[in-house]
Amino acid sequence: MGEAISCQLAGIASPGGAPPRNDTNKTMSHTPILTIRNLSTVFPDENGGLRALRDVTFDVHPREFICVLGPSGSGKTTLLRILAGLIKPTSGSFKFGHGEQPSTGMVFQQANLMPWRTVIENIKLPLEVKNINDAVARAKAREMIELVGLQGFEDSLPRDLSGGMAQRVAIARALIHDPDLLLLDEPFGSLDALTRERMWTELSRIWQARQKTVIMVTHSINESLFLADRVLVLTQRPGKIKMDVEVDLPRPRKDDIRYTPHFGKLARKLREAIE
Amino acid sequence: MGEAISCQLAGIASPGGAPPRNDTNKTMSHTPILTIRNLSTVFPDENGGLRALRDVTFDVHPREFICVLGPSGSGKTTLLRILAGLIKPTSGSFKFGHGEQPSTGMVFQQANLMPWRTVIENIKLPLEVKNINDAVARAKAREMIELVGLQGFEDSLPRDLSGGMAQRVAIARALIHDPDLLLLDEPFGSLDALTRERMWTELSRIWQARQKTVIMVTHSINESLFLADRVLVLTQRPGKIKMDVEVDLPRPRKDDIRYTPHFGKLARKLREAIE
Amino acid sequence: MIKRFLPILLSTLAFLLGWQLLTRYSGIPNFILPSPLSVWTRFIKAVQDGSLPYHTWITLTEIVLGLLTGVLFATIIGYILAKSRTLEKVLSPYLVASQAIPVVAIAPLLVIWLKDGILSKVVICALIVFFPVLVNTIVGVRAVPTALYDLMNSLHATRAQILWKVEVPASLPVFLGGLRIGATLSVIGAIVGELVDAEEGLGFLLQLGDFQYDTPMVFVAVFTLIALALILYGIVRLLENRFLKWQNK
Amino acid sequence: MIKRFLPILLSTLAFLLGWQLLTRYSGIPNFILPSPLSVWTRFIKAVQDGSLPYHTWITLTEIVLGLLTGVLFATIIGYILAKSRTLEKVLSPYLVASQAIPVVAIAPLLVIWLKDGILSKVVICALIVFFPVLVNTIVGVRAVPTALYDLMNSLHATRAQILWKVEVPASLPVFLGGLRIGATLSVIGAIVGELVDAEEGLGFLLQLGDFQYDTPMVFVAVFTLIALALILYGIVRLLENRFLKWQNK
Amino acid sequence: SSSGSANEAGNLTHIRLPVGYIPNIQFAPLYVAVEKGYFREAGLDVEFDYKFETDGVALVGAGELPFAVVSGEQVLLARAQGLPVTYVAAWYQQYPVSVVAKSEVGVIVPQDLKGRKIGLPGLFGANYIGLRALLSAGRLTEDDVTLDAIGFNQVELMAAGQQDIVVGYTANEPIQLRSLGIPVTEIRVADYARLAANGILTNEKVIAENPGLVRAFVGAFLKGLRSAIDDPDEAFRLSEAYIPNFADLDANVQKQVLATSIEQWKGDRLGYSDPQAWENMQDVLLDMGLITNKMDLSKAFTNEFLP
Ligand SMILES: Nc1ncnc2c1ncn2[C@@H]1O[C@H](COP(=O)(O)OP(=O)(O)OP(=O)(O)O)[C@@H](O)[C@H]1O
Ligand SMILES: Nc1ncnc2c1ncn2[C@@H]1O[C@H](COP(=O)(O)OP(=O)(O)OP(=O)(O)O)[C@@H](O)[C@H]1O
Ligand SMILES: [Mg+2]
Ligand SMILES: [Mg+2]
Repeated sequence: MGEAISCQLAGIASPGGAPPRNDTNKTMSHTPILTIRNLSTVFPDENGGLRALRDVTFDVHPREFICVLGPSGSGKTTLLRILAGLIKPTSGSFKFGHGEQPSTGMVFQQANLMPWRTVIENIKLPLEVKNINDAVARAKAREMIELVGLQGFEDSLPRDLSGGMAQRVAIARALIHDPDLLLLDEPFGSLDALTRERMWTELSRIWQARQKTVIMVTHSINESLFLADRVLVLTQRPGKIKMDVEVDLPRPRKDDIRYTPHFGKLARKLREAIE
Repeated sequence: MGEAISCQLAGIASPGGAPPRNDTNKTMSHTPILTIRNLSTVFPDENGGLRALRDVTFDVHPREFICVLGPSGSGKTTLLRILAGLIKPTSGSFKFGHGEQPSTGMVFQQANLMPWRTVIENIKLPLEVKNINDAVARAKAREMIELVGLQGFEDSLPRDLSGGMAQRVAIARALIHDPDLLLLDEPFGSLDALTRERMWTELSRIWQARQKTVIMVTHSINESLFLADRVLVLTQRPGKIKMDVEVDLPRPRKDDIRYTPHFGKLARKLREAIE
Repeated sequence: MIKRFLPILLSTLAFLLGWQLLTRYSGIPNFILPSPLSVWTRFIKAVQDGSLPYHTWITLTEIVLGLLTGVLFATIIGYILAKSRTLEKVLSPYLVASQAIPVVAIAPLLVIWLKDGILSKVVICALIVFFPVLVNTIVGVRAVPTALYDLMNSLHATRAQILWKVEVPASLPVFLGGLRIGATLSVIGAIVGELVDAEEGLGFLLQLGDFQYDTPMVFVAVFTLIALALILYGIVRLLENRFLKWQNK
Repeated sequence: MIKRFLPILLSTLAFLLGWQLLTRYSGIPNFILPSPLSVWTRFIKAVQDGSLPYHTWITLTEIVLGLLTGVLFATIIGYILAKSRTLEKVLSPYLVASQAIPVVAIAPLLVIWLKDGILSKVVICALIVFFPVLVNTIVGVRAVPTALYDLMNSLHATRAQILWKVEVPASLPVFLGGLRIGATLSVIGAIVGELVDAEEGLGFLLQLGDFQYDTPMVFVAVFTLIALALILYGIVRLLENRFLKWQNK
Repeated sequence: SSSGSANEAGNLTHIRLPVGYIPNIQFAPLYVAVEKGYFREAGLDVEFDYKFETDGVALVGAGELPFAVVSGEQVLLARAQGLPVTYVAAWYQQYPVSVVAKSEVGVIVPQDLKGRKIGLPGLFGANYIGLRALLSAGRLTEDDVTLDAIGFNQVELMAAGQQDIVVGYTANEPIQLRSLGIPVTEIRVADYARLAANGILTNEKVIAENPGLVRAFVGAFLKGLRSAIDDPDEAFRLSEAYIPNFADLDANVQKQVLATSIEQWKGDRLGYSDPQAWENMQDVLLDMGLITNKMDLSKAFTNEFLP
C-alpha cells in the first residue's frame, strides 16, 4: 500500500522534478516556506564565546527534503534547535512562510524519552499536547508502533529498551501528529541496516504522501542521497554552508539506485566536500 | 607515525594471518582468551520474561578483533554487558583465559559521561580508578584528547558538547588505561564519515600495537569488514549466532580495500545474513 | 505478604522486649519510663472513656489542615522560586527566617492575629511543613532535564502542559521526599501549637499527663502521635510506590 | 556586585519600613510588637553588656555540634538505607517515630540519660537535623543513574571509588537540599532544647525576655537566631554554588 | 548522685536545685542564702536549675536530684502516681494565684465571675487550680464561666484588649498590668482558700538515708527566707547578680514583686505546713477529678525538718 501511494503522489507533486535552488528562489513559482538569513550562534564560554554557526543562509521550499551533513561539532544540531525555536540565534534571522512556526516533529540526537512513560505513552505525547481524545491517540500510537516494529513493547518503560528501540520510539513520536515540518537529528544512527532501510522507505512514503518539509541531519552520504532533494554540507566549526547540492535522482529511489553512475558521482562530490 | 607503527607491527604479529575459527580452536596453538558457552538471558517482565539472548556460544582468541552485527533488540548490548560483568546471564557460562576478568575498556551505547566532570576529568577517570598519579593521568588524558580531536574542549562540561564530541570523549575514556579487553557498543555511530574513518585507523593502530582483544557492536557492514578479524551476526531476538564469518582481508586495510571483489563478496554475504 | 511484614513484626517485638527489659532492669522508675504494659492499660482506658479518640480527632484535624496548607503554599512558592533565581534571592532570607523563629517568641502575636482556637495551630503546623516541601520542590524542579523542555517546546506545548507532563513527574521523586519530611514534621507542628495554649488535642493530653505525673498517659499520647506520623509517612510511601514505579529497579 | 545585592537591600528596607508602619498604625502595643528602633537600641545594649555575644556563642556551639552530628548520622544511615530496602522497611518506622516525639514528653529521660548541660541540646538539635538530611540522602542516592554504576563496574572500581566518584557527586544536589533544610532547622533544634532546660543560650535569653516583658530583647534574640539560620543557609548555598556549578544553566 | 552522699570533711555537697521558673526576684531567699553563706555553712554548694517544674518533680521522684522547689498540688499529684516525694518546707504561706480583671469590668468578689470569659494559660497548672478554688468559693462551677486557654500571654492580651479577665500570679500579672497603666482589680485565691503552696520537695529515700542533708538544706533555706523578709532591700541587692538584665528592668516593678511575694511568704512559723491547707488542696484536686482517691497526707508533707 505504501508503494501504491508513493507512486501515485509522486506523479502529482514530483518532489524531485524542479528542486528549488538557494540562489534561484526568486524566480520560483512557489515562495519558500522557510527563509534563513545569516544565522550565527555563539555559545558563551570563558574565552570570548564559542562560535557554533556562522552566517548560515538558505531557503527551504514547501515539501522539500533537505539533508545536512557536516563534521562533528559543526553546528548541525544547533541549526535544528534554532529552527525548532528552542534557542535564539546570536544574530541573523529565520522566517517561516506563513509567519508562524509550523507544527513540528523533532527527533533529537538522544532518544529523549520520558522515563516515567511507557512506549505507547511516550509515542502519543504529541497528540496529548494537541488535546486529542485519548482513545484516538492510543489507536494512532499503536499504528506508529507497528510502523517502527515495536509490537509487544507498548507497555515497556524506556529503561527496558535497547538503544535502537528507543530511537524508534522517538521516530514514532516525531511522526504521530503528522507535523508539517520534520526536524530529524541523526534519527537512524543506531539502527541496523535492515531496520534503517525500512525506516527510509517509510519516511519517503510519509513525506511523499503528506505535505511535509523535512530537514534531517545525518552522517551517511548514502542516506542523504537516498532521501534528500538537497544536501547541505557544513564546514568545520563554526559551521557555514560549504556546499548546497541538488540531488536530482529519480523517485521513488530503490536500493539499486546506489549502483548508478549518477549516484556515484554525487556521492563522490559530497565525500570530497566533507574532507 | 601511526602508519609507521602499524606497518612495523603488522609484520611481527600479522593479525590477519591465521585467524582462529570457532570450530577449529582446539587445534590452535594458543588457547582462547574467552570461552562463551550457551549464554542465555531472560529479562523479567509481566508475561513470562523477555528472552534477549539464546544459547550464544563462541570463543575469542587473544588479540582477536570481533565485530557483532545484528538487528535492533537482538541482544548485542546485553552480550557486552554480560562480558563486562555488569549483569549475570540467566544460564550458560563464560570464562576468561586467565581466570579473572581482564582490565576492560567499554564504550557504552550512550556516551555515559559524568555531567559534573569536564572532558579531561571524564577521560582520566579510568586512571583515577587505578590510583594513578594525577599529573600523569592528566598528561595521558591530554594525549587522548588530541587523539579524538577535542583540543580546546578539555574543560568543557558534557552538556556543552555535541553528540559526536561526547561520543569521542567516551572513546578516549575507554582507551586511556590501555585495557586488555575492549568492549565497544556502536562507538562510532554518531560520528561523521571523516572522523569515523580517522577513529577506525586509530583503533586499528592501537589494536595492532598493543595486546588487545576487541569485541565491537556495530550496524555498519563496512565498518566491521574494515576492522574485524571475525564478524558474528546475531538473529532477531532472542539473539543467537546466525553466522560467524572470518574476515580474511589483508592488513593494514586502506580505504580502497572497499572496492576489491573479496570485500564486496564478504559484504554481500553479511548483508544476506542480516536480511 | 507475611514475608513482607515479617521484618517489621519482628523488629516491633524486639523493640517491645527491649523496652520491657529496660524498664525492668535499668532502675528508671515507672513514672519516668513506664512499662509497655502500663502504657497499654492506660491506652485501653483512654480509648474507653473517649478522651483519646476525642483529642486525637482534634489534633488530626489540625495536622491535616496544616499539612495541606503548608504543602499547597510550599509547592506553589517553591515552583515560582525554582523558576526565578532573582525572586529566590529576594525571598529566601524571609523564608529561612520564618523557620528560625521559635513559636513561643511570637505566641502573643499569633494569638492576637489568629485568635485562639484551631487556626493558630494549623498555621504553626503549616509553617513547619512548609520549608522541607519548599526546598525539595525547588531542588526537584531545578533538576528537570532540559532536554525534556526542548521536547515539549518543539511540540509548542503550553506552560500548563509542560508543568503537568514534564515538571510534575520529573520532580516527583524529590518532591515526595520533601513530602515525607513534611508529613512527619506536621505532627510535631500541630503539637507545638497545642503546647502554647492547651485546651484540647493530643498536645493538651500530653501536657495534662505531664502535669498529673501520669506518664503512661504521656506515652499514650506520644504513641498516638507516632501512629499518626507513621500513617502520614505511610501514605507518602504509598504515593511513591504508585507514582515512582518507573524508578524502581 | 552592587546589582547583585540590590534586590536584597531593597527588600530589607521595604521590610523595615513595613514593620515600622505596622507598629505605628496597627495599634499593637510596643511591648507586643516593638518598633525596629527599640529593637535596635536593645541590640546595641545587649552587645555592649556582653550578654548577647555570650549567649549567642553558647547556642552557636550547640547548633554546630548538633548539625554536624545530625548530618553525620543522617548521611551514613541514609546511605545504608538507600542501599537496602529491607533495612529501610525495618528501620524507617523508628526513624519516623523519633521525629514525632515532642521533646517535652521525654525531657526527664533526656536529663537522666544525657545529664544536664550542652549534650541534651546537641542531641535534640541533631535529632531535628537528622530527618531531612536522611530522607534527602536516601532520595539522592536512589536517583544515581544506573548507567554510571555500570561504567564504574566495567572499570572494576572499588566500593569506595563508586561512592566518592559517582554516588557522592550524583546525589549532591538532593543531599544539599536536605542540608539546606537541616541547617535551617538546626537553629530551632538548639532553641527547643534550651527552652526545656534554660540556663544559657539564646533560648534562655528569649525566655527571659518573654517573662520579663522585655519584648525588644525577645526580638533581639529572634533576630540573632534568624541571622544564625541565614548564615548556615548561606554556607549551604555557597557549597551548592561551588559543587553544583555543572547543574546551573 | 548527690542525694546519698554525706557531707564529707571539707567537701561541699553539690546540689542542683530546680526552681521551676527563670531567674527572678521571687527567688530572692535562695539567692540570699547563697550570698550570705547559709548554704555553705550547711555544707552545701547549691546550683540553680531553671527547668520545668514537673521535670524537677520527676527527677526528685526518681532520685536523680535531692530537692526541688514546687507548688503544693504537684506534691499530691505526684504522690497519686506513686512518686515517693515529700514536701519538707513551706515557702509560700499563701497560694500565689489571682484573678485579675480590668477595673471597668468590676470583678471584686468571686461571684462576679459568673458568665464571664476568663483567659488562662491552659486547662492545667497552678493558675487553673487557683481559679477552680475561687470558683468554688463563689459557689460557681466551670459551666458558669467561659474558659479560654491563651498560653502565658495574659498581660499581652489584656493590653491588646483581647481579654478583660485573666488568671495569673499574684506577684506578677497584676503588677505588670498596673505598671503598663492598665487599672485592674484582683481577687487573690489566698483570700478565699487556704491551699498548700510552693515549698521544698525531697524524696522519701533521701529522708530515710540522709535526714541530715534535708535538715541542713531546709535550715539554710529558711535562714535565707527569714533574711529576705527582714531586709527586703538587702535581698533586692543580693539578687541582682542572679538575674540577667536586672539593670534593664523597672526597679519599681521589681520591688513591688518582691514586696508582694514577701506578703505571701510571711507566717507565724516560716516553713510550716498547715495540715488544713493540704486537706483543702486535696479537696480541690478531688473536685477537679485530678486525683480520684483521698491519700495519706501525712506522707505528702512533714514539718519534722524545720528548725
Ligand atoms: N549548550 C551549549 N553550550 C555551549 N556550547 C555548545 C552548546 N551546544 C553546543 N555547543 C557547541 O557548539 C558546537 C556545535 O554543536 P552542535 O551540537 O550543533 O554540533 P553538531 O554539528 O550537531 O555535532 P555532532 O555531529 O557531533 O552532533 C560544538 O562545538 C559544541 O561544543
Ligand atoms: N534492563 C532490561 N530490562 C528488560 N529488558 C531489557 C533490558 N535491557 C534490554 N532489554 C531487552 O532485551 C532485548 C535486547 O536488548 P539489547 O539492548 O541487548 O539489544 P541490542 O542488540 O543492543 O539492540 P540495539 O541495536 O537496538 O541497541 C531488547 O528487546 C530489550 O528490550
Ligand atoms: Mg549533533
Ligand atoms: Mg544496543
